[in-house]
Amino acid sequence: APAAKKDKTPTGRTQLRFATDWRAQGEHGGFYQALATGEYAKRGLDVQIIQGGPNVSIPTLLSNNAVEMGMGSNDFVVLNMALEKRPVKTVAAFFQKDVQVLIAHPDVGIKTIADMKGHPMLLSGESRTGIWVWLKAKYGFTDDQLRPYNFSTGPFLADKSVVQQGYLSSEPYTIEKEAGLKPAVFLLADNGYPSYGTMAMASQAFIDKSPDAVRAFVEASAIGWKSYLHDDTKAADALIMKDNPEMTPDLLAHARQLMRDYGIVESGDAAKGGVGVMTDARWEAFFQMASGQGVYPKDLDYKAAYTLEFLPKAPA
Amino acid sequence: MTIASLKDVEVEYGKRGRAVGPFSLSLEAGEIVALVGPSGCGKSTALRLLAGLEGPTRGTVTRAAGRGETSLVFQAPTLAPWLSATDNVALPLELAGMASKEARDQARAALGRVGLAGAEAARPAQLSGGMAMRVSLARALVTSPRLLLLDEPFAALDEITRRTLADDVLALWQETRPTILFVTHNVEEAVYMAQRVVAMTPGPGVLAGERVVTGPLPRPHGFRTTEGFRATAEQVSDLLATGRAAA
Amino acid sequence: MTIASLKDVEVEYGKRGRAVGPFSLSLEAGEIVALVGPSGCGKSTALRLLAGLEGPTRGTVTRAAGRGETSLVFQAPTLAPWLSATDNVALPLELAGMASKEARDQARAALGRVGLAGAEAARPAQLSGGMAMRVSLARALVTSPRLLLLDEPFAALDEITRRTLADDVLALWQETRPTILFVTHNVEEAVYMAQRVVAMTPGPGVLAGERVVTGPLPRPHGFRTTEGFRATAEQVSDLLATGRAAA
Amino acid sequence: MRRIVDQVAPILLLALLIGGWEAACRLMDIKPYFLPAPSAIWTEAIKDAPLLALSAWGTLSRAFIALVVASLISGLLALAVSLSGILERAVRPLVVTLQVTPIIAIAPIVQIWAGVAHPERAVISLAAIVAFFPIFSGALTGMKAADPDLERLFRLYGASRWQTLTRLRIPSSIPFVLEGHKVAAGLALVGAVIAEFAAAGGGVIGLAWRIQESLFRLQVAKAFAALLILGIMGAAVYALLGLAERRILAWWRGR
Amino acid sequence: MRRIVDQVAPILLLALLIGGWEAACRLMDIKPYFLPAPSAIWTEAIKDAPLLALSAWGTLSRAFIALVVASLISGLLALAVSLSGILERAVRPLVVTLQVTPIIAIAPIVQIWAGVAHPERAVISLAAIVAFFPIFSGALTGMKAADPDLERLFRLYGASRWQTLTRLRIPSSIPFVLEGHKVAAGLALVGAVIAEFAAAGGGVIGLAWRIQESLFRLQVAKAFAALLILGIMGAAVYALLGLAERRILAWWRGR
Ligand SMILES: Nc1ncnc2c1ncn2[C@@H]1O[C@H](COP(=O)(O)OP(=O)(O)OP(=O)(O)O)[C@@H](O)[C@H]1O
Ligand SMILES: Nc1ncnc2c1ncn2[C@@H]1O[C@H](COP(=O)(O)OP(=O)(O)OP(=O)(O)O)[C@@H](O)[C@H]1O
Ligand SMILES: [Mg+2]
Ligand SMILES: [Mg+2]
Repeated sequence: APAAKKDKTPTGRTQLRFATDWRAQGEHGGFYQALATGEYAKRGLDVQIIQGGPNVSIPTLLSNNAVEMGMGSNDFVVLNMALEKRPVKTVAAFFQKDVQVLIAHPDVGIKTIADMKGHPMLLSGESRTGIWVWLKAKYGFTDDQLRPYNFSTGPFLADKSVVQQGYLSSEPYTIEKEAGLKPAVFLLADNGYPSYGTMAMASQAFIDKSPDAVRAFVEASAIGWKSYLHDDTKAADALIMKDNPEMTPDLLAHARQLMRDYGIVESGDAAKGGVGVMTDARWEAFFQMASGQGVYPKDLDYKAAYTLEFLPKAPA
Repeated sequence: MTIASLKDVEVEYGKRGRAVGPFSLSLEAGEIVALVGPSGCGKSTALRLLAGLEGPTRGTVTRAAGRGETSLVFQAPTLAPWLSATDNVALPLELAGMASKEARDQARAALGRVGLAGAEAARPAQLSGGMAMRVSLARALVTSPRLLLLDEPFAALDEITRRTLADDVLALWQETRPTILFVTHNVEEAVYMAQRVVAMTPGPGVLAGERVVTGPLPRPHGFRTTEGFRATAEQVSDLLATGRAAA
Repeated sequence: MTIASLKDVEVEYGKRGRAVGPFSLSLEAGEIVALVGPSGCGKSTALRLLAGLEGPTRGTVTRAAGRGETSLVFQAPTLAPWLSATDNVALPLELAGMASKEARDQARAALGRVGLAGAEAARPAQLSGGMAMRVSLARALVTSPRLLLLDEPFAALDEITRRTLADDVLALWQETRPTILFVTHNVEEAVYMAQRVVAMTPGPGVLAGERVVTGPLPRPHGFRTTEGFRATAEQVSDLLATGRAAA
Repeated sequence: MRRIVDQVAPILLLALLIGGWEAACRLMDIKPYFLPAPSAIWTEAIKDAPLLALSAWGTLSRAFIALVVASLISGLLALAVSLSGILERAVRPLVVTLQVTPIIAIAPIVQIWAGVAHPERAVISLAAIVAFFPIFSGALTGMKAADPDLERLFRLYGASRWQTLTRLRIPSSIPFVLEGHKVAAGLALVGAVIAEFAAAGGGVIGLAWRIQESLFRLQVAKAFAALLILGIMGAAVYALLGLAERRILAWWRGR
Repeated sequence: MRRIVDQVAPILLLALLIGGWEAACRLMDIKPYFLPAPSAIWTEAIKDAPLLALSAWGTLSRAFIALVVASLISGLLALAVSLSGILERAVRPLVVTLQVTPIIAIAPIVQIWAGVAHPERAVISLAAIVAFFPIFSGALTGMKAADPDLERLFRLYGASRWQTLTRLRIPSSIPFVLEGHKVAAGLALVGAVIAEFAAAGGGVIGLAWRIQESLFRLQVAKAFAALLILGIMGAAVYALLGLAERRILAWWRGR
């Protein structure tokens, strides 16, 4: 495996490849902001953001040392690695709320997630091993509702009874813009879904070799996130649009607005512990829910999946 | 009435230069003409031109026999490997719209006439060279064509089979009076079967000359030993020899 | 010394029953044998057995000529369509390890000998039937084989070319004394070229008889008109006729 | 004796290969998530056997239907097209376009057409699209590979277009059509799996879900076990088709 | 005159088809996100032309490299394999397994082997895997399609295995190998796109991204514009290969 053979780049900084879980978008804004404002460079890091996609497996990249750090989309991803004893640890959680939503047609009488029972539900493969577990546990949904989701909302629009998964800033916006339909949107996190979103994970090899770099990355990213939500984002947005030409300022502004409105980054423990914070209590809550559903054995050492040691000091 | 004719035709194949001609040949209704000439002079090409399978580079080709009225025996058997001997022979009949059962009956009869009773079910790959050629001949004869073009039909056959088939073709001619042009390397065969023997020169073949064969058709017993037969054969051989010498 | 022999061989092809035999034939070193018989009697099959291309259903085949010492002319030309005439003829030489340039020079010479100077660059598809057969013959002769098996090599050729090539083969024999077995339908050719003529019966062919041809080899001028020649040819024709009658 | 060697040797070779793989995994301490060892894959395959068998059967049966559909449609289209040069020139680019269309891209649309309630229909349609082209192209190439002299004979005998087609071109195309099917069978199988990835929800039981779920759960050996089953099915289908090809060609050549 | 009709008629037919599609979309008021009208697709294609051209070029060049790689490797493997019946029986099931392996499933692993910094390598490898099989199978079938009498002659002349291979089997296989390439070219193209879907993430500029991103944003017309480009490239490549095939076969047959 072509692991980082030379960990110093020509600039003398530590090379750090960070793999995201999707094409560059507003939800990656904090990292791009840190890059654009030089927060990483300032701390001796030469960060390269590698865009992901629907079939890019960050755990695989990380556990084979193909990248130093990567993004974890939700707690399932993290605990799956613990289950398989992958040498990877989660070091920070930048989204206190996962941005997964469920979307329904506005006029079919779905007022709460519970009303979706019996409706065909478009879920991606990954979600079927993720949020579906929680949905079944909490709402008693059944597998015969499952339909495949290919990241296209066409099938949803074709059939009014269908509900589907989505990403807070993406699908609802797309549906409204292209089909002129304002769908009913339900943020799972606001209905008790206990997972974090957009975490930073690091391979054990990298942690062992450059713990300071990990700490520096977490710190710089936290600053980047705060800044992306509140300061001027032109430079970061430019980087995003360079990486992903399909992105528009419009879309980015929309995502930023939503992240602020829903308190994705700064709500909950973050108010006290700062951006990026994780707590043992929150991890335990998620583990109890998932293992209660039989996804994980009760005796899984889930604490091996994360570490709190790189978290930034709580703001005074 | 002229059934088919070549007038000053020349054939060129790409950069290999002229292969045949200028050559003229006219076939009158109901006559039997033999075409002889050295290997590579253009006999097969002339046949293909008359059948309309190819066009000449220069010159004109006319043909009065319509589609489905011409039969051809290629120099190689050219059978469909996936069809039995019977089905190969029945093919032209079925193409002309005859019911399969009747066509196959007629095909079997035709195979019997060329001495292949017993090999009806065999595939081309299971036949000897001479047998395949006879299947090809049976296929050409079975449709009772108006114009019959035969390219060395008996070359792969032994003398006895050869003579039997020659008499067979003459008998068939007696019945339906088709126009027959056949290529042969056997001068005696040419003289025995044809009313007229046309000889070509080597190289890009042109007319070396022609001889009319006198005598009744079909040939009476012992025709091959008559003085006239010997003399004509001699003359044709001379035509070929002088044509070759001139080239 | 026996170069190759068939002893009581029989060949059966699947459910079509016995095709050949029981048949025996033995070729002594340096002799020229002609094989004649009606179409479909098994001449080509006998040749294939002797060449070791097929095995007999029953009986034994022996061969003293090793790999690369036997040459064969199939009844059909069997040329590689993607090679020019020269390359087709040079092929056995190159397979035996000769340098390409020399092989092609020899091939061109061999083509000249069979009257194909000028057609060296032509592909098989551009050759007439007789020309293709002559390329095949040149390919068989070019390696100076110990055992030469020829299946109707001259059938597609006109009389003059035929005689020239027959004399050519005899001249070659004079030089290197290969053992030659050739199939022909031309009784006079058989008697002219061979020291011994073997005749087969029709159907599943068995031996109809054989005749030794007396007289010097290569044949003196005018041999075809001698009394001995005529008599032997007559005898062979009779063998064929009685063989046929008996079947 | 010779025969036994011929039968055993390939198996030995395969065993050697697998042994080497296993040894490499153990000696070089290759992490199972980089490349799982054959023994680990085998263990998973045995453990999951009933479920894998069920999934494999689902995929195989859909692939089979897709192959039949592709074979029929491409055969008929090739026929229609070869009756008219104009039609051929119009249809060929469309068919190529279909071949180069990634089924992942059109899965959502096919899903809509097939109806969200019938994912297996969508899977079969998509797999048939993948398997379509080799048969079509083979049939077209084969129909043009007829002996030109036989073709001339047909013209001479006044055969109609239809007669030339059914009695000359179709029989002539058989070797190429068979080759097309050998390629298409594998494509139908892998197409069915990709289509399952793309268009089949939990409602359709197939290998794709086994693979995908294992990959999401980071159980690489389990995913490889499913791939192994897929490979075995593919090899078996190919071997069967190869056998059929030999038989049919022997009949076709008449020996 | 005849020629002009032959040239124009297919275009007319295509135009008719497209016209029908357009009419259907307008008259039946089909929503653009179910099936966009040709005019809408065209508009998008024009609007995005520079970006599309860039993406198309990326995909095409990778597909081309993949085809070349697949052609070389499958050719060499077919050669090696045809020298030994034992090797053939051992390798064939492996190759079929490779053919039926969905590249989506092995994309993560190939990605690591190729190195994340080189997504285009992963894409090319995966596309080559997809394009591999038809050429390999065609070469193998073709090498067995040699004239049996020529084969006997080679044996008679004492030709070695290697000589029989290079001077008889390879030339004999040409028609089948060409057919294999015609199928493989399309597969390389669609394989490149699927590989981009699967392995490229955002780092590689290609049509997959255009398609996926557009579908995700429900801009179906935009996605179809990309598919249109893909189809045009596929048809062009196929036409070119068809031309090459005719030329090469004419040379091969010697007329
Ligand atoms: N397709 C072709 N391309 C190039 N040259 C050709 C082609 N077909 C025939 N020729 C040439 O045309 C000439 C005449 O060929 P043709 O087959 O008519 O001879 P032929 O008189 O029938 O000879 P044979 O008695 O040997 O059959 C030959 O020199 C041959 O090389
Ligand atoms: N592959 C085969 N399958 C079945 N029968 C065959 C096969 N090959 C030859 N035969 C049969 O064997 C017999 C002898 O064939 P062979 O080719 O040896 O005849 P031949 O004497 O050379 O005839 P010709 O003079 O016509 O070439 C024929 O009856 C033929 O039908
Ligand atoms: Mg000829
Ligand atoms: Mg024979």
